[in-house]
Amino acid sequence: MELIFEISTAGRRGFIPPKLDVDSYNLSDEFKRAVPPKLPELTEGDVVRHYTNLSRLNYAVDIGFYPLGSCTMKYNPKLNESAAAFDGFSKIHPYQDENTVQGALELMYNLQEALKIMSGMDAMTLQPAAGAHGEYTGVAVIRAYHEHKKDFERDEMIIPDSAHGTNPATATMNGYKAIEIKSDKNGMVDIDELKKIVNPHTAGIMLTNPNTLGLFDENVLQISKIIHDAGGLLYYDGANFNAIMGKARPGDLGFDVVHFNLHKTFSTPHGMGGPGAGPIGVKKFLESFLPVPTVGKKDEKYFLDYSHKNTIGRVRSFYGNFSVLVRAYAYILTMGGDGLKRASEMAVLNANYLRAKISKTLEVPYDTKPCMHEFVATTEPLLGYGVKALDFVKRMLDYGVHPPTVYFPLIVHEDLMIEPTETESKMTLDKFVEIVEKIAKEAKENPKLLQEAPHITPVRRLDDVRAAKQLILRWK
Amino acid sequence: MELIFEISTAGRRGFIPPKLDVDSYNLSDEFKRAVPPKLPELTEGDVVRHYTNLSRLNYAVDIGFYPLGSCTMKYNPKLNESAAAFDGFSKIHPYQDENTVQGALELMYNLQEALKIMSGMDAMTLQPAAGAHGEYTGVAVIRAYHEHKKDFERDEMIIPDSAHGTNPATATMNGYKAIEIKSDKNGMVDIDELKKIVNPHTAGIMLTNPNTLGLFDENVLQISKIIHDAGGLLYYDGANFNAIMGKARPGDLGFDVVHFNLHKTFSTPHGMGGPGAGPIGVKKFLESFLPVPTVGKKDEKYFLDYSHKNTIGRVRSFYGNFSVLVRAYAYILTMGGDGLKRASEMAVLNANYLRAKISKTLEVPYDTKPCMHEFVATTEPLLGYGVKALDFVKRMLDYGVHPPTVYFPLIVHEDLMIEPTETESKMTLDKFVEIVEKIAKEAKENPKLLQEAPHITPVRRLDDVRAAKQLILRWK
Amino acid sequence: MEPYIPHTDQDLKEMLETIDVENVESLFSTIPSEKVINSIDLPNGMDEFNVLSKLRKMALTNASADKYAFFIGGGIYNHVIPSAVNQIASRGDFYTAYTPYQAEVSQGTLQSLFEFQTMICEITGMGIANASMYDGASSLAEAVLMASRYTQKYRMLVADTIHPEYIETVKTYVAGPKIEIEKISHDSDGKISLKDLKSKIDDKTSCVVVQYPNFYGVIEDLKSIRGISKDVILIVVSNPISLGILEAPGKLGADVVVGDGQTLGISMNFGGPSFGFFAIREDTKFVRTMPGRIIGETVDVDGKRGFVMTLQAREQHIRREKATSNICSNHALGTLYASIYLSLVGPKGLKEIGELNISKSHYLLKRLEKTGHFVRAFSGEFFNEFVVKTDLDISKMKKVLFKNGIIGPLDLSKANDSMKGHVLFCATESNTSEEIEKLISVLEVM
Amino acid sequence: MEPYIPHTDQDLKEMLETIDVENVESLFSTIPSEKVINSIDLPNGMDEFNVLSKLRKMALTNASADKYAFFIGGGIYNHVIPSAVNQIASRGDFYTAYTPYQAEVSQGTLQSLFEFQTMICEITGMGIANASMYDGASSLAEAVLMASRYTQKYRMLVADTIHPEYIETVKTYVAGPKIEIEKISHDSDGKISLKDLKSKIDDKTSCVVVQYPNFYGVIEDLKSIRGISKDVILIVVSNPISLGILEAPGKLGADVVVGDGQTLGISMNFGGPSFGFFAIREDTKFVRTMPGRIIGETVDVDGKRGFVMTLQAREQHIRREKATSNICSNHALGTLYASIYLSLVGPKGLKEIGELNISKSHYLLKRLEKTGHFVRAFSGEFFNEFVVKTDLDISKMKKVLFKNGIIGPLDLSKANDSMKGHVLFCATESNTSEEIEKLISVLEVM
Ligand SMILES: Cc1ncc(COP(=O)(O)O)c(C=O)c1O
Ligand SMILES: Cc1ncc(COP(=O)(O)O)c(C=O)c1O
Repeated sequence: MELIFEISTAGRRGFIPPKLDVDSYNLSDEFKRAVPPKLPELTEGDVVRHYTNLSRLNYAVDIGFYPLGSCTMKYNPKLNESAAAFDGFSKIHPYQDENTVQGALELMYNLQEALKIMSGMDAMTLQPAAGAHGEYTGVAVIRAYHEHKKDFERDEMIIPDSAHGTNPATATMNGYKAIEIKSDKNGMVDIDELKKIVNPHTAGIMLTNPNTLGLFDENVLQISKIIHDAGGLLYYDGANFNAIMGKARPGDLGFDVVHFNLHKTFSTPHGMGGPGAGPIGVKKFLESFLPVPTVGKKDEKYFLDYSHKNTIGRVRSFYGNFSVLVRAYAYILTMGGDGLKRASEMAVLNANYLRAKISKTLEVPYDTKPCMHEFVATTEPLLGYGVKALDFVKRMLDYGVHPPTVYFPLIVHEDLMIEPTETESKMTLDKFVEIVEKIAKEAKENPKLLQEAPHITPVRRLDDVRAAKQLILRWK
Repeated sequence: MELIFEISTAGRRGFIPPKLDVDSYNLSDEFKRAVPPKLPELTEGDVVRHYTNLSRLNYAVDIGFYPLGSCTMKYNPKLNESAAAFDGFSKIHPYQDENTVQGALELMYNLQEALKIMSGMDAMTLQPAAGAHGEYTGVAVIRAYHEHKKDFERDEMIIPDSAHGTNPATATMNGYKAIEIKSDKNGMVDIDELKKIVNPHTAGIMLTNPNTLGLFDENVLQISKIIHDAGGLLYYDGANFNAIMGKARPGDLGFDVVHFNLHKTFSTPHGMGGPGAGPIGVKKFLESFLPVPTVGKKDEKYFLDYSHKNTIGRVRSFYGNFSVLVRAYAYILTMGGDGLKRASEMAVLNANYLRAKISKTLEVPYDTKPCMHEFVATTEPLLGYGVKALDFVKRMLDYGVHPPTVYFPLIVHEDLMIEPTETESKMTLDKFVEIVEKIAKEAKENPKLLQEAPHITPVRRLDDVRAAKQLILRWK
Repeated sequence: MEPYIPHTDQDLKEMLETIDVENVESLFSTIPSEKVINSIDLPNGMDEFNVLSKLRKMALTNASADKYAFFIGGGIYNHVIPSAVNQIASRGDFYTAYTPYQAEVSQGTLQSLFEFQTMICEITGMGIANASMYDGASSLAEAVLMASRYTQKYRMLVADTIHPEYIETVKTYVAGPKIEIEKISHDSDGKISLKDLKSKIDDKTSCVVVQYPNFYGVIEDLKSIRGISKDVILIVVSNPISLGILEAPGKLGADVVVGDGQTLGISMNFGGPSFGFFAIREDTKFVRTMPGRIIGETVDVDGKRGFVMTLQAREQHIRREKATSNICSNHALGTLYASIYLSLVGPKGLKEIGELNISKSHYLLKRLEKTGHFVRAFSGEFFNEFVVKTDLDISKMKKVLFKNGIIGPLDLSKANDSMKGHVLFCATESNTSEEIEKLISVLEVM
Repeated sequence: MEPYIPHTDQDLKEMLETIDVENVESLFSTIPSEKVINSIDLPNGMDEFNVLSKLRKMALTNASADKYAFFIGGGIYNHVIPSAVNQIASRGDFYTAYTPYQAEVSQGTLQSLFEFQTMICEITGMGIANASMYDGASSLAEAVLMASRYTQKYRMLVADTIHPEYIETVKTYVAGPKIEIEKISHDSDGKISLKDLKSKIDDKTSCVVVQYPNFYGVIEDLKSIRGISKDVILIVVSNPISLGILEAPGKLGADVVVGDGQTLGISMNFGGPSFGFFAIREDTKFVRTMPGRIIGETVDVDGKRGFVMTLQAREQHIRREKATSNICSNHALGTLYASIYLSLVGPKGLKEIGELNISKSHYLLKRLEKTGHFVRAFSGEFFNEFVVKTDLDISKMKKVLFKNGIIGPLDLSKANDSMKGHVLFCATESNTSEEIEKLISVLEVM
């Protein structure tokens, strides 16, 4: 498709601002922009067409199955969109007086409470804008806690080798050394290793549980004990919370800090890559370290609470991604306690069902126990045919489904990380299995079909290497 | 794509109605439905995916150029959609008391006034739901008028051979004989013929001006005189009103009744084939025949006026397609008198420009004078290569534009009826010309390419004959 | 204006050069010069912000269902609409498309219409449905014309329990072809008088028209009506949302079922647009006299399933003065709302919604009767609306209710002398018990 | 719940059989049994109608800009948003997609982000922009980290005219890497003190951070600042909507320009989400230290142009603990709003909107001064907001204004002792002259 700049014609307009109805002010030349920005010049119709056509090049949850592991691409209910669009939610300013936004504060308060209940944590902030931002905030809280105790030598954060890249990156941003801990042959944190690794420098551990293999780490209580005994804290990466709602609470499992990915577990749309929201919950002893403000309630009035005395400060402006919070809250109301539990159950059922079916075609490591909401399969045996995991999933595009996550977690070679989510039906899963079977057959009979895939997408396989070498990062 | 029934699974649900919060009433068995309707059973996500995917199979104004002659596929501004969605417009009931819907009535009143001004008519009803419905209403008014005068022998309605099919069909529905009048070699009503045809049975003439060849009938005043002298009335098919806003008014040209196609001239979306709105305007002496109610104003209060004493009655329930009216009114406010005039000017400019360019490739009959908002070209010379107009336009689909109207008006063989509208840019027109040139070349070099077109659409050429023979009108 | 018109000065110049004229005005030279005008006597164009401000102000003066409780029906109803309906139907790919003249790039429209036809057949119990008419009233009028066309008889019987505006519409439409129209009276149960019907049917009668549930909310006895009207076409006007719990008219002998689709997911919109549906029994001769677009299944050159407009030989663009109707643009977008709505609610939802309506309306009646001010007017079973006679001053009552945030009921006294002191109440699944209690508490102190 | 979960009893049965387990519970056997819970202590699920009713009630208790006049800014602004922005951005094809990991089926996302990067470069006058950060404050924090990463220096200077919440955010972020932070004071014109700046810059300084226009609305003198801060990275926080009339920071020497994109077509949303933009001068070494996703142009195997995420070796999923940031999901949807907005308004519109803002705010100041209650606090030129000192009781004034349908101004007295009696007023193109007159008339009688 043409770039929007390429269809621009000087002099065209797509929007007319209101007429000036007061005296005109003449800005002196010293401040004035010399050359106008080269923005496109188009009619409203041109713009609508351009973006409508662009949108039709996209795959999305509203288009089909999207089993992107670790990302929980569940269906995003439309009622949430209706609610977020209410004028009373969308057209309010963060600095208007509290008494003029009681409904907004009530919603945030209720959401905090609901997340506390689900996670078993004692205090909650809704400020972080995404999962990684939640991680950042949570680890900053841990750091602040240690420093508050004058415990300055703790400079190591333990992170499993199966962890998401945001975990080590978060540790670094917070000034920690990221200490990698190996997984054992069952895909769990290697307890013996862990015992060796902990030391007085240990600030804590960042754990994803179920982990990125989709396995619940059965040693979690033991891990908790080891870390706590060493004076460290436990951080819970809640990206996989969709697996355990109504089944277990990180707070009960020994975690001190937890983040949620509202855009994953609580069905808020992923928006081509955000906005998300990454609230964090902490145990009572960490409450005073939370960023400000949180939302409090007193005498049936809601207020912004700036009282956390050891606060890490802020991690962004204002109070969080409010309209994402509205969607998540609408979802919680709609699902209810019973529905959220059922969501986790069906998410796990779907993953186990799909794993059972796919294991007839692809190798599935770590399959001695039930998986949780996702699982990892590998196409490694197909390397013999010259077929890589990447080829395998590119071929899926020709069949109209979105591929799973590939090459993550790093500890499984040529892996596909498959998360069906609870909103997909058996019918959809069965069709997906058929596609996997077909492609596996093609891999052996006609590997070229995969190596050259995709064939029928709007563009075919794109040259990543060229993109990184001949940097073209903007239109000129 | 699968039919929605084919992806249904018994037991699934896409919407949960509110719970019953009053006593349950038990309907006796004699009334109860025995077998539930076989509606699809799906989740909300299934339904959203199904329709989202269906929508992506459609061409639309929001996708690209749509020069469908006679249909005025201009851009449909998004602000109109915002306005129509206001709760105060969309969530009101036609039977609530007038004082609770003053804003709605005011809007309708203002729209009536604006349309009167533009057309030069004296009274207006917004009731008709589409152009053909307006025709029906207008001709019913004419009939009622003659009958009111005890003039019962007038049973003929004169209609040019270039007229849209709705004109003769309308005449019939009103109990008239449709009398066809030939066009002369300039594409105008043949005045000599007309003089011969008129007689004491003449109830009137239905005229489209500019006509369906895109030509303004220069003899309109003469026609008016002939018909009026014979005791008949003049009906103006306003489907082509987009050509003459701010340039001429049907009322000044001698017309007694006129309908508008708000969905054409006033930019309301065509909705895959409606809803439209087909208001009609009449001269003073016909006002009392209008359907009831119209909207009146008295002492700054708006009211539904049921006082037309010779009313033809109603042509539908309630007051018209209100939310279409909202959009048309929003458009009129946005464009203003100056903008509407400019719209007509640019619509006519676009048509003449396109005609000039295309005439280098295709034959353009009737090209001695400027055309108005549209024009007719013909691919007749390509018959020699085995290429029909249908083949020609099917090939356009491969190039991503919507074809013009074909095989209408009936008086030009193998015709393409091309209406660019004013919202299309020179750039778009130039690209269209290139496509026409390319296809014309292909027609000669490789006629099969056209005969077998389209090639890259979601489905290829469909078998109309089979559809009509092996009637499958529903899924089973 | 500008944001919709792309022409720059440069464009203008080049285009005029290409056409070889001096200026745009000269393109209008074919208009008789004495009749040429130079401007439109309307204010100049406004910017979006001010247009929307002005319209928002107008909208805010209307009392709408997001702020008021509605107990009013009579053809348009305040039902709950799932958010997904509006959100999908507002895709430009749908609403900025037109009639699917080019089937290959209109399969979205065509398949959805084909599915719609199926859904209408399913809920009405009929064999064939078209792709929509304008509204319920005009559908009925076209059905009546069709009956005469098919039977070549020009006398029709219409129940006086039919929506008065529908009758008025029919009257207009039968004037041209000169079809005689006769009314059938009703009994004290609010159903049509079978005796009257029997006495009026003769061999010149083309059709009998009844409404189910009728204008007074009462459920007509279609089986008995069918039994009496053996050799005529039985046309039934129906409210589709009632058919989740009421027996399908098709099962009770209807030849034609028409009605308004507003109840299937379409906002009240001050009465329009919605759409009319039009279904007939399975009959390949009958279908050829049917008005409107009909979508059929076929295959493409590769054998792939696809959909097209079919039986076009009935239509105005081909048959012209011999067409089965003059209808061209129908109300396709409304059918999309209905299709999405019906797909979401499914058979179980439609049934539950029916049960909610009937329970709420009966509960409302019970509570109204208890106030002592209202007496049920008709003994027949009803769906979600009913007529009561009241000793209260109706317009005063409505004013007080309005002050208390309530819209309704519908005052029947104006329409008809025999209906003095009568009102039509309606309750749907959107009326909460709190709303009902509020209504009653206001009425109790009157 | 049910409308989102498709499992029927039959499905369940078949699926459990396939997995070969008795029941769903047994799939959770790996959770330590003593920690297994059986329910969530939240109410059961509700139907859509009741959820929306409940939420609508909450929304209606908020005073929103469809009913109130807003004269408040300070980082979030009430601008006019063309209808087309929301209507296109609310296409599910966009908002239900995720990060474009599979480029071949994400060209919509990727091309729009590439175009967005271009637009940000154009309005800021910079060479390279990324595909967004969370918001203005966190963008700034990341810019500061980047400056230290690039220069390997750990001391930064920050103007005290920067939005206080941005400073607080930066403070949080520099705690981990232990970057020293020092404030630069401002002069009576509301601009930073060049003297103070000069005195504090040293060879340990990684960067200088200023805001343009700054928190008090005043337009900083970037050229002079640049002149003084020769060997450090100059980071400018900017409000993009002002750059239609103000000189682009890139032209005045900025090395990094960041800011919040809310003003480009995004609703106020109680402060979020919007997005942060992040642009740097054209520098292929610098870009490798940049945080966030970056989209690049390339070709497919057929040579057709396409777009991909590039320079991923900087990012957490590849580089892990050595990544330039931990950011993963960014705020791509916000960039779509901005791209559509900027495409609609174009260069001319952006300029006009800038002129409207500056004219309205200056007119407002003039009218406020005339009331006798307000004195301008800073003499520096400003854009659409400004600080005034008032003799009125600020909270009383705000209450009275609220009663009259007006929200604002922002009370600065709480934040800072030196700001006692000061408020920040804002006027944009959405404030009509009637609103201004209304505001003034209320203040005049105080
Ligand atoms: C396990 C895990 N942790 C953290 C994140 C980061 O979340 P976000 O993308 O919202 O920043 C992700 C996201 O993909 C994840 O899968
Ligand atoms: C000339 C003309 N007249 C009448 C009509 C009928 O209008 P509608 O489709 O709105 O009924 C049309 C529509 O195509 C037309 O082009």
